[in-house]
Amino acid sequence: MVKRLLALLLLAAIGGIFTTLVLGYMPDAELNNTARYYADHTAADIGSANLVTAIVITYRGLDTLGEVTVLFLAAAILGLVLARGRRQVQARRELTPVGELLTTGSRVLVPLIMLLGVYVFVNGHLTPGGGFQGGAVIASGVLLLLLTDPLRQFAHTLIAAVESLAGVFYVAIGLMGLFLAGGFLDNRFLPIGTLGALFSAGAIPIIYTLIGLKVGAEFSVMLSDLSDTEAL
Amino acid sequence: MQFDWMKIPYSLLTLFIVVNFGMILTAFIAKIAARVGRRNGIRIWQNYADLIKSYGSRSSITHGAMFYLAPVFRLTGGVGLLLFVPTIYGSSMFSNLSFAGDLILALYFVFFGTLGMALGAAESGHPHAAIGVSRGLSQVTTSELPLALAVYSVALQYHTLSVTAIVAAQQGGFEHWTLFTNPLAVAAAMLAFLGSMMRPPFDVVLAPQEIPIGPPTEYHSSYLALMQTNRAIYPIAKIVVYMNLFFGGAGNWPVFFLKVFLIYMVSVFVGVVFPRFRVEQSIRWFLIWAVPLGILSIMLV
Amino acid sequence: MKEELLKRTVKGPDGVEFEVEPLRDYYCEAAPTVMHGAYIKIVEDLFNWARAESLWILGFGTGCGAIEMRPLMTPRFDAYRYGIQWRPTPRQANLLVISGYLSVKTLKRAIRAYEQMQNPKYVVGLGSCTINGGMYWDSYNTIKRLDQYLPVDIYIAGCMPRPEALLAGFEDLKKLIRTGQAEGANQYAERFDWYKTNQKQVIHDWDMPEYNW
Amino acid sequence: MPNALYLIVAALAASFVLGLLSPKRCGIAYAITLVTLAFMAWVSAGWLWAFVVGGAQPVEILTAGALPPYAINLRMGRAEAAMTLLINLTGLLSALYLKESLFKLGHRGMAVLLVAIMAFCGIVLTRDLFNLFVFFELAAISTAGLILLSEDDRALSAGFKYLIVSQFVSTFLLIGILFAYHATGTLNIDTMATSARLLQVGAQGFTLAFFLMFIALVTELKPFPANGWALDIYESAHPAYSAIFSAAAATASLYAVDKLLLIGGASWYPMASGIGILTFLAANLFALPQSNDRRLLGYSSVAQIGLILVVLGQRDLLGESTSFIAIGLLVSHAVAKAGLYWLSGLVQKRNLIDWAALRGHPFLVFAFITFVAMLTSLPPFPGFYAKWELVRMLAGGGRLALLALILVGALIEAGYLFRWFGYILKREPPTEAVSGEVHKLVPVFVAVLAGWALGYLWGDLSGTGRHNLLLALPLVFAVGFLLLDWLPAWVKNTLAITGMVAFFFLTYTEYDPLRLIFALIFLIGGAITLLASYDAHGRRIGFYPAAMLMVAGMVMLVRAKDSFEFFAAWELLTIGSYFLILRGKHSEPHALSYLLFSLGGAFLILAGFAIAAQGVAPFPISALGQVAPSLAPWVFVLLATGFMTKTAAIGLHIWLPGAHAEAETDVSPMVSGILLKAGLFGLFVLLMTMGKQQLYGIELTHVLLWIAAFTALLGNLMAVFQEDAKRLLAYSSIGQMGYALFGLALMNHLGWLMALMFVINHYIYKSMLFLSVGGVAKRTGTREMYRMGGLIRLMPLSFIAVLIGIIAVSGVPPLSGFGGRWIFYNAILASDYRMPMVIIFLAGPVAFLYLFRLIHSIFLGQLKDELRRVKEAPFWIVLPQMLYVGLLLAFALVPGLVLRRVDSYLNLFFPEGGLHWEGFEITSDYGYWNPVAIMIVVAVIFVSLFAWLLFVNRRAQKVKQFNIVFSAERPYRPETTHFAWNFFAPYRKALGFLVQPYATNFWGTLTDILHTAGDLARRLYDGNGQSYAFHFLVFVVVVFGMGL
Amino acid sequence: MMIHLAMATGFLLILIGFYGALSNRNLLRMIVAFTIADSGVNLVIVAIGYMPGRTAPILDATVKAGDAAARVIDPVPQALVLTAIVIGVGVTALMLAYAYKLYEKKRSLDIAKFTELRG
Repeated sequence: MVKRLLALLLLAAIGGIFTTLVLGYMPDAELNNTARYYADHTAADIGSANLVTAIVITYRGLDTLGEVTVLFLAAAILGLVLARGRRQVQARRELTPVGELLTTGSRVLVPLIMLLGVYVFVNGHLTPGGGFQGGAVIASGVLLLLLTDPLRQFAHTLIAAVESLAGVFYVAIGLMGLFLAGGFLDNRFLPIGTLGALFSAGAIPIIYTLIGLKVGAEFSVMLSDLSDTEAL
Repeated sequence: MQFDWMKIPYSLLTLFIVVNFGMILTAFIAKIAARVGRRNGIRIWQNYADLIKSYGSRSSITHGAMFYLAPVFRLTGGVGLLLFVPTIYGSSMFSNLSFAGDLILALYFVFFGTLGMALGAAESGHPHAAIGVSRGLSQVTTSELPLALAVYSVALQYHTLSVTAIVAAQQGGFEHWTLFTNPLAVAAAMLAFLGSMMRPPFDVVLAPQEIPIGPPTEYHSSYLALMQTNRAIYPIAKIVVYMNLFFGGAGNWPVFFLKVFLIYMVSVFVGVVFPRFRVEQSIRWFLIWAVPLGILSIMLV
Repeated sequence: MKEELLKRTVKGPDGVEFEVEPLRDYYCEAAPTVMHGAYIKIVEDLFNWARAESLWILGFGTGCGAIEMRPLMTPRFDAYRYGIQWRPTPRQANLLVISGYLSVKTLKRAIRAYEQMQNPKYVVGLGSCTINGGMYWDSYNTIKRLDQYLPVDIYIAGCMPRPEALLAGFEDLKKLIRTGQAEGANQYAERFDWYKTNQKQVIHDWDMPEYNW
Repeated sequence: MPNALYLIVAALAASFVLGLLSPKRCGIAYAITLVTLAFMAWVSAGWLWAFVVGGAQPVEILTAGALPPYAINLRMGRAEAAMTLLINLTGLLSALYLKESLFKLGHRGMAVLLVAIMAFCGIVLTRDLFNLFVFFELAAISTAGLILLSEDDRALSAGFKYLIVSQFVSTFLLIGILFAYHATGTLNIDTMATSARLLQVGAQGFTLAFFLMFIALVTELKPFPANGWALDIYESAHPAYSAIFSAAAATASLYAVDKLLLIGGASWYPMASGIGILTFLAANLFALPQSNDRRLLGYSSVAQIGLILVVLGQRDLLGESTSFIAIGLLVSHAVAKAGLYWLSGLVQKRNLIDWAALRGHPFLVFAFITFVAMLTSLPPFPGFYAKWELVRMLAGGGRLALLALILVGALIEAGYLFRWFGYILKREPPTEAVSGEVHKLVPVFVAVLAGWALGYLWGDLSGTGRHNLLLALPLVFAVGFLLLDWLPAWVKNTLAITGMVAFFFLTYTEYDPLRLIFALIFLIGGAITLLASYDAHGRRIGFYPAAMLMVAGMVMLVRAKDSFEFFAAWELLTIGSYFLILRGKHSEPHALSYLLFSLGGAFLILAGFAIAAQGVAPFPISALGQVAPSLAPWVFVLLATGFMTKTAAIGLHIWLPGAHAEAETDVSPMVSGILLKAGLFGLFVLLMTMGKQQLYGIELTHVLLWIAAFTALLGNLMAVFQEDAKRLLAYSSIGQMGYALFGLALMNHLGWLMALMFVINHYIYKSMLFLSVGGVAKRTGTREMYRMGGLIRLMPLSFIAVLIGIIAVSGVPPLSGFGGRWIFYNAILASDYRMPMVIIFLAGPVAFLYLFRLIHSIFLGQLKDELRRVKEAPFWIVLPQMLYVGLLLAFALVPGLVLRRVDSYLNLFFPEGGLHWEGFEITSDYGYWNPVAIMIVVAVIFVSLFAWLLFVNRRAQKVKQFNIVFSAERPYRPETTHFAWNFFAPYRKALGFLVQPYATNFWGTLTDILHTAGDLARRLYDGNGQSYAFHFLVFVVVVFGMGL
Repeated sequence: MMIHLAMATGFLLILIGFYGALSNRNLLRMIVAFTIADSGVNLVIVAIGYMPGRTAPILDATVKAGDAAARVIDPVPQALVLTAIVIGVGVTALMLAYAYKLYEKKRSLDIAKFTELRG
């Protein structure tokens, strides 16, 4: 009880800080310096219609690389931990069937979801969305499969290979930016093309594709690893 | 530096006079003490007989080198103390070997004999000797303190450490004696004097039956003879220092004899009146009664 | 033999073991020798005079006669005026007064005290008991004739002798000393074996070296 | 130069490639990991080389082909290069160390490790706030991952607690970053820093945003109290991971905070300093009662980082020097802590005491002490230069409270670290041996090398006003013995003696008479004492480096021109002597208290010099005389107290008896006869330059007089009641130092001369006495005097040495002690003060008591059964004693040989009241003294009387020990006949109340209080992850409240 | 006003999440609480970038490259929130892994049970 009271008290204080922040907040009327630069120069420099994508992949590409690495790490650690902890349960538990609806639905939906995922990351530089979103969509397909059969085994090696290769290529592309264009992760060693076209914005579509694959693979691995704990 | 070789016979003369004076004086004092007890006491020449007897002892034993040397140390201490201080003021004949050092030398040379004696006694392996030394050393730490303070006070008063210069400053009438110019220092010093004379109430060091006479319990024969000689010289030598510092020194031998006798009598008076102190009692006594006097004298000088 | 005088094996700090034999290691084994006086007679005469005039008695009361010794220090008798005084340690005393009967047990102590005194030294037997056992002539526990055990220079008869008698005895002893006849210490050394045999006949628990230096 | 981006790219690429590998290809994966880390280290090293040697300018690394405020950029500068090198090397070596563990984890584990190292590099390199956040998260996740993969099950809960806190942290960080972005319109750190300056003062939003960022990043530094999680990690993770967290992660986080402070500006410095100092103190306090090694190291890490945060917070004052100091402290911490964690992996059990297993491995012990010395900022390591600079500037800027707190914390830290070192050398080694795989030893070896190399580097970098200690010849000589330690002892001994004598003859023309005397004692005196060391057999590992370190320190002390040299020398001699003292069989607690008192004293000296210098560097020693009057008395108090800890003034003396008594036979004379003089030298220098000072109207030299008098009295009194011979001598040293101090404090010509006389005399006789007593103790196997007795016949030479020694100590003519007393009396007559003399007069005769006891109980009296076959002390121990006897007699006869020159030199300071030297006669204003005459007179009397006694007593019968009169009985056993135990019982009855162990109790209570406080307060960390979250929130709220 | 509301909601979510994390001893509940807080953070981030009356930062027929600066909202928070979300997912996954391991070892999900390291 004392603990909760103390928690409330502390959070009230923190809340005070937050309140000050909220009350002191005034939305900008004009884009600030950085944002204006992006608004003004993206189209010409990067060739990406989606400003956010330009920022994510190029201007702040290093962040994104880190982000991917975070997922990579999470997947790797999860894999390690759960693999190490996984029992070699031969005698599978019989689970209650998940039901007709889910099984059939997933058969229909999974290919569509996968396709949607691919669409999302391929068009990342044009429309809202991108590699992460696409990857997540793909992983949701995997999730659906897992829901249908929690004990389903995926081709771990394949997924891992996809994931790692995507990562290696990502880094390689970044380096190509360094060698062939203005700097690490500079997308312009490939032609920028015309704004709004599918094959435009230099290497951004490629990068987003790689990210999509990678994120999809990583999420899938994580989900499948976590689902293995079911055997516990 | 040119050494005056005549110093040697003159010093030996001083020594001779003092030894005999000491022999007779101690016997005389013993007689006085005996008279207090309504006895006749020893004969005035008794000390000579005792001394000759000790030298005439045919056999002796030794416990080792330090045991053997201790009486030598002891007597060297006494003779040295006597000779490092001018005996008769204004007499180059009896200024002895005082060119070697000043008052400080005399004060520290006191310990020469004490230390040697303590070592010899200890080598005898007799526990009583060690107990006696333990008591003696314990007592001397505080009994010497008032003297040190008094000497410091006197040296401050006369701005010198030279005994001759201190005596010189006291010439011209008894009112110039330190006794009157710095009575506190003298009082402190005389209390220390009581402590150093091995008489009651400060003679627990010797405690004749409890630890049969303490340190010299194993000494006999010619060792004892040397120590007896010292017993004649040493108190006189010590009194000479006191006399020079506090009582105007002595310009000639009769005055010397008189002053030494009188100073000696102080300890006798006290000794026959008071019973014995334990060691820790005497330590406290000196700290409580004698030391403050010394401190006062330093502050007031 | 007392346990502490038995041979024992001890281990040194370096771990080496060795034997300690107390009577050999802790006590001098030499026998007493006859000590001659000064070569020049006049010197020896002077010494004898001084010895006579400086009698230092070991303060050791062995029997009931000791009670007669005390008055000698008082103003009434005042032995000091004869050059007599008491010393607490045998090293410095030259006169051992056996004051009255001497039990066997005390004899051992008396022997030790006597032997620790330095040559020349004198023994005075005080009271009849030291001469023939006195009233204890048939006691199992006292010695009868002191001179069988220690070289006695002079006996003072009586049971007990009064202080005046003691003073007279000391005066006689002085005469002996002055004439050079009081050589008890040398006598003891000369007839050392005889004395020891006598002593050991009565002292059965002999637990000291032959001669106590 | 390779692009610094490769640091990130290589790691990422490698980790992705690792993902491709089949789990069975562990060998290849491991090779890739090592190569990648090596490559990264090479890149950083290359940059560092370019900056330091090539003088290159910092480089901006752009990404995405756009310019900084718009795209993320990285920067590689000198600091970045150094830090990434540190991180990468730690990573590389840890990876090497982790071989088995990584093989077990497989390729993915290695990838996690690579990413962690990469993230730390990224944190250092990036100049973009949000990118910083990303790298932080990467670091957090990989760290948590590594912990998760540790073998210790307890690590799991620790990792989870970490994640809980990092969730809170990242929330605050993100919100802070976003609001800061909103306020400034940029995410670039440098741009934000500029625009933050332009914001109006009342920009509440930005301040709050900054606060959130600040608190979040500071939490990464494990501030008190929001650091419970970190300690759990340190305790439970694999030591190699802990090494990474402690060295690499901390480095990165610190740099991040530094960057953040760039944005926040000076107004945030006090807060950083406050958090830092609180953490430093609290962590050190909590470390005190620890018994688990890794947790203790964890606390120590936290503390060190706190200290560096303080340094960052003092940037406004430190300015340019900030990086020199901060990086100096940082590399010391990182190298040492990594090294210690690696070492902890070699030790099988976790209690501090179990580290005694290291004892059989000299190199590991050396490594340990190297690391500890680095942590405690001892010379010649970088931390030392940094500490010096920090203190100098803090004092110069008047930030004294902070300075005091830092020093207190540092002292506590030294306390527990060196206590640990004592355990290693002195405790019973556990049965489990140290694991000795090469791949685990290599990192430790590299860390040691790096430590020393950094020491050299920092010395080199330290610029004007400071000096590279590793270039000082004496120190090089001492360190050289480390390399020669495989030689047999006698060869090293010869080398050492030759070196010392040679150095003296090479340099003796450079000293003024006063310094010459000290140099003589330190070098030639040391060489004579070292003769006794020929007695040692075997190789005596560790003895010579320590001894020579001490000698080097003392020599450098005498030769020091400015305060830096002086202080460095002071610390060197302190450490050297500490090692020497620690060698004694039972000296562990005493060596520790010695070190603590010495370091405490050293800190006072450091503070004193720093306050005196007021920022000026170099500060010549002689300039102490020109310190502003308002400061001078304080400087005086600090320095004097510092020096008095070395001379063991009363109250500060409790270390000395144990330290000197428990030391080895030939070490005691060195630390007593020689080392104590260093303190006196300091006092000489102090009084020579500063003279009399008044504080609140109190004459400080007068205070010194009182202290000195009581030291002399109580030192002597305590010596009286000792049963242990060496302790007795040790207490006697306290008393003697009291005398010397007294002479100095008299502030007149003769007083100083007397002090010098004591310096010389005390060196000679105390060395001699310690050697004799040591020799006796060696032969008899005990130091308890009452268990000895009657050894005069068996050890006559030792007896003679002691006899001469005690005559000299007691001041009885005709030996040299008397000269000291004579000058003393003349000096006090010339002094204005009178009261303290009373005490010192009392002290004089008390010396007789213990001296007599010493010689009686050992050599005289009754010989014991088991000692009947004892032999004279070994030749090499006796030889120096006999030399000392000769020296003592020579000095007694002709003191003028030495003193005359000093006497005239002292005229510079006190033109009045010198001595006059005519032939052999010495006169003062008050009295006169002729040593030769005294000697002749005494000798003639003595010899004549002796001849006479020989004549009359020629027939004396030699008797044995039981031939004593025993009231007509006989002694029973020698043990019951030897009167020695509690020898001065009546004296104890009378004055024993004066020597109740008040000081010991005081310091004991103080340490107890510290311990108890630490023990109670650390219960704060109750192990519950939620509590840690509470701590964090409380921390946030409190800091916020303070900030308001 | 809307922005403030959104932002306040975000902060409220954070506080709720925090409270949940502080008051629930079950690991899984704590993890859920943290995801709530994460959502709150993301909401706050997005709110910060919002500007009333503007459109999404995507160039198309309506928003020409030339007048984009006047028409679109700040794209930066949008980019950042993406990263934040992904990182949140990573951390959540890791925490789950921890929870799993802890449960495996201790057969308990009570945070108060894992206090063997302390002091």
